[in-house]
Amino acid sequence: MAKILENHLVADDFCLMKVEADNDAKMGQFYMLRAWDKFPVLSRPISVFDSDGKTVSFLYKVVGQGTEIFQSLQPGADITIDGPHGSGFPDAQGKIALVGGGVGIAPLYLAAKRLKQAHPDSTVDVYLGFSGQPMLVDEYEQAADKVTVNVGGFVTDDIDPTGYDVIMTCGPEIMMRVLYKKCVDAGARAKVYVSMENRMACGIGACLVCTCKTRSGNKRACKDGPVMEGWEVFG
Amino acid sequence: MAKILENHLVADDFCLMKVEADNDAKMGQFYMLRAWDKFPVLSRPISVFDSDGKTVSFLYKVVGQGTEIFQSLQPGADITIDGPHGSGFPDAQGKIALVGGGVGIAPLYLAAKRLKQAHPDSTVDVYLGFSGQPMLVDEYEQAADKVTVNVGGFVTDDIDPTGYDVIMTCGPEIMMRVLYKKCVDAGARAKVYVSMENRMACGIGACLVCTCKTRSGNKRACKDGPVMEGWEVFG
Amino acid sequence: MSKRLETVFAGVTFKNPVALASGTCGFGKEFNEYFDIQRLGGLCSKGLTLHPCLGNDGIRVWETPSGVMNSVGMENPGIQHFIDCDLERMNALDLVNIVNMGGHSEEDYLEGVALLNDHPLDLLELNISCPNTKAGCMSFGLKAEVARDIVRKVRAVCRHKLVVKLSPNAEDVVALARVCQEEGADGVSLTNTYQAMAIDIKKRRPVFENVYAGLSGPAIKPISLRMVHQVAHGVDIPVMGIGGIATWQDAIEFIMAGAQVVQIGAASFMDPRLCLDVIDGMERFLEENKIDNISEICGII
Amino acid sequence: MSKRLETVFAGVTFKNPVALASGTCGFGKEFNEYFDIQRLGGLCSKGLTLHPCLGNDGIRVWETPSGVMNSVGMENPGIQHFIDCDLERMNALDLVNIVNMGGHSEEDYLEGVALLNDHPLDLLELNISCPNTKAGCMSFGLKAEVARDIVRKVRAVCRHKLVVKLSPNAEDVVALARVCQEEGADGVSLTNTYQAMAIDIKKRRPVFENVYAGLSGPAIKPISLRMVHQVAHGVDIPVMGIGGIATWQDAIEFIMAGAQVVQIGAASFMDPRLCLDVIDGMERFLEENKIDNISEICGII
Ligand SMILES: Cc1cc2nc3c(=O)[nH]c(=O)nc-3n(C[C@H](O)[C@H](O)[C@H](O)COP(=O)(O)OP(=O)(O)OC[C@H]3O[C@@H](n4cnc5c(N)ncnc54)[C@H](O)[C@@H]3O)c2cc1C
Ligand SMILES: Cc1cc2nc3c(=O)[nH]c(=O)nc-3n(C[C@H](O)[C@H](O)[C@H](O)COP(=O)(O)OP(=O)(O)OC[C@H]3O[C@@H](n4cnc5c(N)ncnc54)[C@H](O)[C@@H]3O)c2cc1C
Ligand SMILES: Cc1cc2nc3c(=O)[nH]c(=O)nc-3n(C[C@H](O)[C@H](O)[C@H](O)COP(=O)(O)O)c2cc1C
Ligand SMILES: Cc1cc2nc3c(=O)[nH]c(=O)nc-3n(C[C@H](O)[C@H](O)[C@H](O)COP(=O)(O)O)c2cc1C
Ligand code: FES
Ligand code: FES
Repeated sequence: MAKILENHLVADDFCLMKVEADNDAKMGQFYMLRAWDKFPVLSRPISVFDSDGKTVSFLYKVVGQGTEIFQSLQPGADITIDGPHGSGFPDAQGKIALVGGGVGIAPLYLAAKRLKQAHPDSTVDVYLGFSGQPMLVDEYEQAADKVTVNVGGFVTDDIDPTGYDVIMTCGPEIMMRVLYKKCVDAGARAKVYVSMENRMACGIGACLVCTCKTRSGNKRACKDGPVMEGWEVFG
Repeated sequence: MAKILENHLVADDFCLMKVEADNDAKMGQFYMLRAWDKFPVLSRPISVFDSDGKTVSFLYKVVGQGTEIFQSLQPGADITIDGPHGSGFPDAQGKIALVGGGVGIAPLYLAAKRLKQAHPDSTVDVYLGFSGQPMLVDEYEQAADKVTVNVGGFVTDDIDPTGYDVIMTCGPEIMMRVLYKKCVDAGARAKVYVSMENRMACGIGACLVCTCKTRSGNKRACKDGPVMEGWEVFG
Repeated sequence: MSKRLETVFAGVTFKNPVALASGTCGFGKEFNEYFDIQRLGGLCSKGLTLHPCLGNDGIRVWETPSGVMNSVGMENPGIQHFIDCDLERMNALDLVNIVNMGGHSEEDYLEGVALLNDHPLDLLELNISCPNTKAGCMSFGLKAEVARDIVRKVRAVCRHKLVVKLSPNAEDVVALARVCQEEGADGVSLTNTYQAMAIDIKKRRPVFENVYAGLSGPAIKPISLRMVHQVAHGVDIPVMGIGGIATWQDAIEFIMAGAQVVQIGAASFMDPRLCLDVIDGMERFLEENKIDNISEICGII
Repeated sequence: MSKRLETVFAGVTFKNPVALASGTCGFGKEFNEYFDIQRLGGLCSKGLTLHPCLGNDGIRVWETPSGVMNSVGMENPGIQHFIDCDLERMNALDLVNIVNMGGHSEEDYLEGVALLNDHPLDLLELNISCPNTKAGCMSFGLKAEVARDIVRKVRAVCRHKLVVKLSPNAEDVVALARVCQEEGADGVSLTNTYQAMAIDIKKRRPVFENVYAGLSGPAIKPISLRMVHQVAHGVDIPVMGIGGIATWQDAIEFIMAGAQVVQIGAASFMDPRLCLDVIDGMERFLEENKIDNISEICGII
């Protein structure tokens, strides 16, 4: 059980929740969140938006019964956060692009922060695609070198992949697929990492409901991922 | 949806909830309470403890998932109270005894109040049986002429049925059965009314899961009851 | 309301495809105090038997995770009493009047049908699937050849349109539905409740006097939906989908799986008006998706 | 811990009657990061097949009211890989090592059994009940006479103790269990998942590529409990009870209904440590009720 410190709307249907935590998370990892007893059965996987060893933050979109319960929680209330789970984004340097669509922008904030922290000489450009109201753009601007915001269009249109050494992306599968293809088509040298948010049950690698069939064999999104190499998934 | 005005513990595991209501209830009636969407499936039948046309109060024992949710509700929160349902206690006068065991004391508060109100010359004696900490004794004393409290024993031992014209009772079936038998054995003239709290589903008389097989045929506790005549049920 | 939801089932027109399931709505009287039940497409009566029946002793309802077990045991006033006191009122309503009938023996069924033959009603729902009686009912609905026998005999005497209500406990529900079709049923409805058990571990005995009871409610919806899909693809007669429907989305799933009409049972216990939300939600869905009539999506999966 | 929970199942001693169900705990590695899995009575491996199997495409999990549908489709590394990489570790654990094996064809089963014959393990759980593969598996477990054939052939070659895992979709689960007993199975376990369906009404297609998938979790507990009760009263070989167990009370219900051992599946998704609460709760219940050994309440209902 962890105590909720903050939990508020940051845009239509998007909430930011800050929770006490006694462990640190890596960028791209996620926790299994649960704020109920036995109904619904499954816990909800939510990426780490931010983490500092004492607290962890989640950016989540209210889409159904689980996230509706999350939204209803007041600061001071308890929530079970089991994790962090998964591999996370790999360390990287050079010219880095982080490309997020919708709530897929969530893991990119910590990624930007950590990458800049570890390699102040690297440049980290962030591309954020929104279908509705943009959010948290200031925060991303503080963390990254450059932030490009796309509202209502295709964020993949905004990026020239040839300029980058590493591209990390999280968002709808179709967006990540288009981005990967754009890189290949452009002959970009960039190594592409994608975060696969398959539906999960156990979240710890035991039940095989989150399997991605990749070119390097079956991978569990929860344990071997969620971050995988673009060519494995889309190549 | 009704707004909760008060909701607090009055003894170990017993809570009193006061809710805004736009209708008045009769003594011995109940409402179907629900403070969740689809889980658990069934609403919870709870007797009217008090009602004044603008508010209705419930005295409930926290025993399981539904009542645990009730207990967690804060003033200001919404709850669905569907009702009032059922026949309630009949009007009566003369020497009246109200005998309750455990949470079965709940409907007797309004009964005492209403009977005294309607017939100031009648005497209303209340017998309250508790297995643990007694509660709300002051309140019952204000409403009734005399209150007898039994803790840890059998409240049915405390009453001499021969002195009464009417006895109304609510509590564990075994208690009501013993009381009825005591009346018969003593040759008491008292008319006995029992409140049958069978498990319910619809609460409105449509599903027949709450049927009491009585000497005057099948009766639906929710619609034809919960109050029935003692001889019908135990005779 | 538009005619978007209008459905024809075995020649009977439902103004919308939502009915209340047998045993969960009495004969409609109590629900009518909540809303005008004529907003419904149909109403299934409490299961009737030839003779009045007092039903089971002991606890009759038990809650389970997202489900409800019941052991009412066919309590009902008998067919004659129904004819005398309820049938006329039900027929006068602007909805499809579905009379549900069970039995403890073959004679019960046949005499019951004969009694009802002389009175108007829209559909006769033959319950060979109630798991809550000691003798009869569900035992007619487990094996296809046993069911064939009773459906054939009932069909031979029954002058009403006949819908056979199937049990999810059947050995092979598709085979059973085929048998009903072969024997001239005008439609089938499924599912009735699932035979299930609960134990009171403190008292060390079954919760129900009959040991087993019938499970229904949202818990079982995915299984009933599968069976409806199988049956709808296995027969040509129309199908009523039943089992755990609690939202308009659930209802649309059953329609897409091949049900022409759906019935709502246990979910009414959440709120007697829930069926209205289902009807309104379906109407909205059709409108938003520019579907002129629900039949366009019936059985598309 | 006292010996209150110690149970003997087909000659194999479980220090407590709680195992994790096949497919929900991998080969135990991941759970062992949460707690010492040796606190468990037993562990069922992910269902193995002769050849490695990639499992199904598309969505593999879907939540339903109090239930979970899965369509993993027997993804596994194959028996040989299991023998090479996991078996030794599992055998070294202080718990009953239950190896679950499925198959797409008779040959698969027989060759798989032959491969496992040469290696130690405690119990072989023969899965003839997985609803998630296009060919095989559950189709062996629907009709008693089909099951008889495969159980007989497996029994003829299998040198391990053999527990047959039964499907709730079977036409007659008691008949099926009897067949297993007649053919020399050392025990049966039930239930596997219920064949069920979900429809994506926006996309107008089934959620699962296989159309149907397997439902488990608390939703189906009352039905599985009933089947376990029927089977335990219908056979003399021991029974493992499975299906929706999520609390120690649930587990006690299955024991009272006649199961010697219980397995926990989907409920572990609520919390991987939930099984420990079940074990502790059972121990407490026995203590409070002055029951020296769980066998005293096994099958008392
Ligand atoms: C590794 C991982 C990280 C994630 N990180 C975030 C995050 O940081 N913020 C965030 O808002 N969401 C994140 N998600 C998605 C999030 O888990 C789902 O939105 C959430 O579980 C929905 O729960 P619900 O009960 O509100 O909705 P449900 O009632 O369960 O479903 C409502 C809708 O949500 C969709 N949905 C449900 N589960 C998923 C899923 N796993 N992926 C995609 N769609 C789903 C369904 O299609 C449905 O339309 C992540 C998912 C994974 C697997
Ligand atoms: C007409 C009527 C009036 C009632 N009035 C009151 C009241 O004023 N105050 C109050 O506290 N309770 C009252 N009850 C009982 C109350 O409805 C149950 O205690 C409540 O439904 C339990 O819900 P739960 O979810 O907390 O418990 P559950 O989790 O459903 O069950 C927990 C325990 O409660 C017991 N239980 C559940 N339902 C009933 C029931 N209907 N009768 C007896 N025991 C039950 C079970 O045996 C179980 O041990 C009344 C019941 C009826 C039928
Ligand atoms: C309390 C109760 C009583 C029922 N009585 C009958 C009945 O008399 N006849 C019948 O055919 N089905 C009866 N049923 C079954 C329902 O009509 C329906 O088939 C079943 O409950 C599944 O639908 P549901 O999940 O929506 O409840 C009853 C169900 C419940 C819950
Ligand atoms: C994700 C998942 C995978 C499963 N895989 C297998 C399997 O490989 N072999 C098998 O026999 N049963 C498998 N099962 C069935 C379970 O072992 C168990 O029989 C079933 O889920 C019912 O138990 P539960 O309700 O506790 O989950 C699987 C169940 C789930 C949920
Ligand atoms: S969610 Fe269970 S293995 Fe990934
Ligand atoms: S609870 Fe349905 S008739 Fe009484």
